[in-house]
Amino acid sequence: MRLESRHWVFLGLFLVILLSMLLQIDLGVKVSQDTQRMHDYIENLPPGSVLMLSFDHEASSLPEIRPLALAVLRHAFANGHKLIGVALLAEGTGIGYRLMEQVGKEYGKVYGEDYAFLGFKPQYIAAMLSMGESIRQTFPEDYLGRPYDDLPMLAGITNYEQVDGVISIADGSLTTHWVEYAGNQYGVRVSAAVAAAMVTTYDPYLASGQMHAMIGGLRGAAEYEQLIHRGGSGLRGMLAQTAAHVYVILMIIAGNVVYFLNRKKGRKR
Amino acid sequence: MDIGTIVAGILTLAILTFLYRDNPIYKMAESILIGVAIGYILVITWTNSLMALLFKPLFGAGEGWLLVPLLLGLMMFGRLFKKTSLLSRIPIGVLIGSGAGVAIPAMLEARTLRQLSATVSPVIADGSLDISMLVILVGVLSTLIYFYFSREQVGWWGKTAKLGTYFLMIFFGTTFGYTVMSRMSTFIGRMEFLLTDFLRIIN
Amino acid sequence: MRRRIPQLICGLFGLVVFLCYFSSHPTARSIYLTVTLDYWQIIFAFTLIVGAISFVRVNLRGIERGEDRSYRIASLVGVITMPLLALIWGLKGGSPFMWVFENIQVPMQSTVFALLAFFVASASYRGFRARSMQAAILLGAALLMLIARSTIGDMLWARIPEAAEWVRTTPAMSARRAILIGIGLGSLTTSVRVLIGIERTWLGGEK
Amino acid sequence: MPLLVLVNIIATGTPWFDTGKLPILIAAIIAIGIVLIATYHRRSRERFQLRKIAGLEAVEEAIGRATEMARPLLYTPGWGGDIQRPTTIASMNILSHVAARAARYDCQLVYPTHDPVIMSVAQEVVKESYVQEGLADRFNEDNIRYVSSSQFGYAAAVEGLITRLEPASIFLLGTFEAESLIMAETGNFVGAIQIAGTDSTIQLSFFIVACDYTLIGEELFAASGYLSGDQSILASVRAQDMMKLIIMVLLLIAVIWASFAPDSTWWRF
Repeated sequence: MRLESRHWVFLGLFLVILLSMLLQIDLGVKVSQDTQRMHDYIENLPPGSVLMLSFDHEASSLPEIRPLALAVLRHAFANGHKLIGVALLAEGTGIGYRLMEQVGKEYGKVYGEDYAFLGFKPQYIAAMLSMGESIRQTFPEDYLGRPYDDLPMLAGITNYEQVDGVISIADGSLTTHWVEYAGNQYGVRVSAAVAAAMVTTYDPYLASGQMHAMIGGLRGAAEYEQLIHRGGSGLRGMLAQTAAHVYVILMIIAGNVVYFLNRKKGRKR
Repeated sequence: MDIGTIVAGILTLAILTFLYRDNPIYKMAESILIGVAIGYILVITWTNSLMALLFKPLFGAGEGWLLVPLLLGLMMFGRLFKKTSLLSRIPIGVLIGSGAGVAIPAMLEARTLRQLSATVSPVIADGSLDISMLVILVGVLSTLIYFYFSREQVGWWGKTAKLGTYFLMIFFGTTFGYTVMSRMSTFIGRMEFLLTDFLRIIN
Repeated sequence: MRRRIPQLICGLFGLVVFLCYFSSHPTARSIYLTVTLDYWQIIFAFTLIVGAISFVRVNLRGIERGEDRSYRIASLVGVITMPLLALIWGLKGGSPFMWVFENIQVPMQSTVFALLAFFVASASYRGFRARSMQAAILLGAALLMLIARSTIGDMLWARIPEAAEWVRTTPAMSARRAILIGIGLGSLTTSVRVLIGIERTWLGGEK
Repeated sequence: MPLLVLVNIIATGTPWFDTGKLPILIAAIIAIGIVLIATYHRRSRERFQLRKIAGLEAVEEAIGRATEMARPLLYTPGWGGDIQRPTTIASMNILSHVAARAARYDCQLVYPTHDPVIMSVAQEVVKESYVQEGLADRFNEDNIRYVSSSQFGYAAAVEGLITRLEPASIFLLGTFEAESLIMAETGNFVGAIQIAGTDSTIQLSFFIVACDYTLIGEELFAASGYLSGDQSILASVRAQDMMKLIIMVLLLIAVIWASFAPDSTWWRF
């Protein structure tokens, strides 16, 4: 077994993350204004409000998306809201269903009465607009193949008018379309839970008020978990996150130390 | 533990072995991934594009105009045989042409004009110098000069272009540093799966 | 002829889409969207089938030659199994097709993505050496950002995050603007060449 | 036409020309005019002599290295683009040049891609380069392969190809997303010379850190002209420069204007 320098770098990172995860220390985080706003929004909705969660992400960003989605789902279920799940990217479909089912079980919620998952619809812009006219026509049956009308919680929900808010859970630009089509044209309140890399993209929408609230990245998830007093992978990941960060800084410094030492040696020769 | 978690756990470990070096376990996982991913996209494209956009409206609702994209699509099959392979140039021409038609105004609007107008801001406001605005102006101009190809980079022009490269480096360093966080979280997420769901070391 | 016809069609579609961009009239919008959404997707779908066939062909030839037989068979099984599963049991939640996607494809994809954490570390070790002024600036900017984004930034000096934010939104952003303007211009002239028919590389040869 | 319905929801009773887009139309006409002048007006061609770009000699060096070492070249256009994207066209132009050299020196050129359409076009382009060199029999279509559309399926495939083929040189030219660093670092591990170029600003930072030469944004477009010596491409490089001059002058005027008349808004879009 021949190890090169890169193997040592890899091994170091692996150990740093492994150890900091095994320690299971919750580093407290300072809650940002954005996260507080999202929390207050869901907290202040009257129980029984209808929220639509749209899983607009691909499977590979799951590590970042999952803690965000779980935190929001837990908060919404704990406050007794009714949830409609949809997916506008194919890969979000199975994931969305599984997450809702998992958290639904935690809170003793019943499928069809407290929450429903309608599944995937291609052509997201068309889907967003057509839900503004009729959700039933857009999704005649749910993800499991049951007719729309067989799900008691959906009775009386025709379009966005009966929905108190949409939360787009996204790793890309789909949230823009929610804002521009569902939000601007049908007046539904759009919020978002997005990957950290997208936060700066959506800041202008938040500032202009076109988007109601937003949380972003693992850090956002950790803050949210702190607010709802329910630790999750967001908070658990913060120590590992910080440790990995410090590790990368050390690697950059180590690289330079090695470089300048070698240069010195080279000169002496 | 359900069988899905076991399969997912084993495959996760198989991919991670690449970090040591290429090996038969990784190679097998990679081959399965590529195969399954092609199978998946075939099914999804069949249902979401061909059935939903083409066959259902064409044969179900009789929307005759769809014969045009159907024909264009079928021409792509020409590639499968030597004699007909030239036919595929027509649908490719449609893609490239319409792509260019979209790109001209879109690039002007989003990439050029909007970036330009976002840069315009008073450098001297209320009699005092706005240093940030001045930095932005100098940064944009010097970097544009770096990208100017029709003049040798010598003299003051060369020095300005060099200043542009400094701005570029600040941007690259910043972006790298800014992105590290999200890259780390993807691995932390996988570790979380391994440690809680698969190995059940932490809960 | 063999180049003329595709080129004409290319220019025609380009011109129509270009002109439709400047109109909000329903007909123009629908032409624009039909071409850029429906046509693009449908042509892609057919080409995907061609791509899959060529993938199968290449692997079958490899198997015949006896190269990497077991790996190639594994790939082919994947390509064939997914459509079969979908055909027999459908795509609904809990179907075997979704099971394979969720328990085989998704975990592997996310793990490949997760490899990036390690590659970021090895690139940091190797790629940030202060060999020149430019490299030193690159290094400094990256370090500043890393320190500011982790909790140690606050601990060292409360104004570090502020400084990092200024660097990110001021000098760094100005360079990004210039890059975007440049890319915009490059894309623009390339597209104009396509439209007026002097960009022909994509056509390949006469034969 | 389902889209017609959709579109009717968005806009009804609107005129044919959208006056809000007038500035873009004017800009587009000016831009097209400049490209035409640069292409067909001989004197402007003489006035604009092009300077050298650093990374370009590296292209020849990379091909030479592969020939000397009798190892393959690997070229891949990234996961982010499709054939409709101008960057992909620029990448095809460089591919055409690299393929011609590879043919001449009898160097194996492997081209994995995530997009079947790009595969088809690349096959045509590479084949034509071999034919031009009079070496059509050396062309092997199987070297230009489609390796799944999934982002990380593609990344895994390229990663595998790099470690097994151990190419002497790697070209990463096109539109890249998160997979950029996976490929660039794997290339490093096998000791390949790497030339990268992309229009994705975030990935540029990873290429700068990990690759030997990086063509930054617009340089990628210019490179295709430099390498092929194609007069029409070189003309558009000159056109880009003319537009850049106009932009710089406009920017200066606008900033001075804004400083003295902060209330005017003629530069806003």
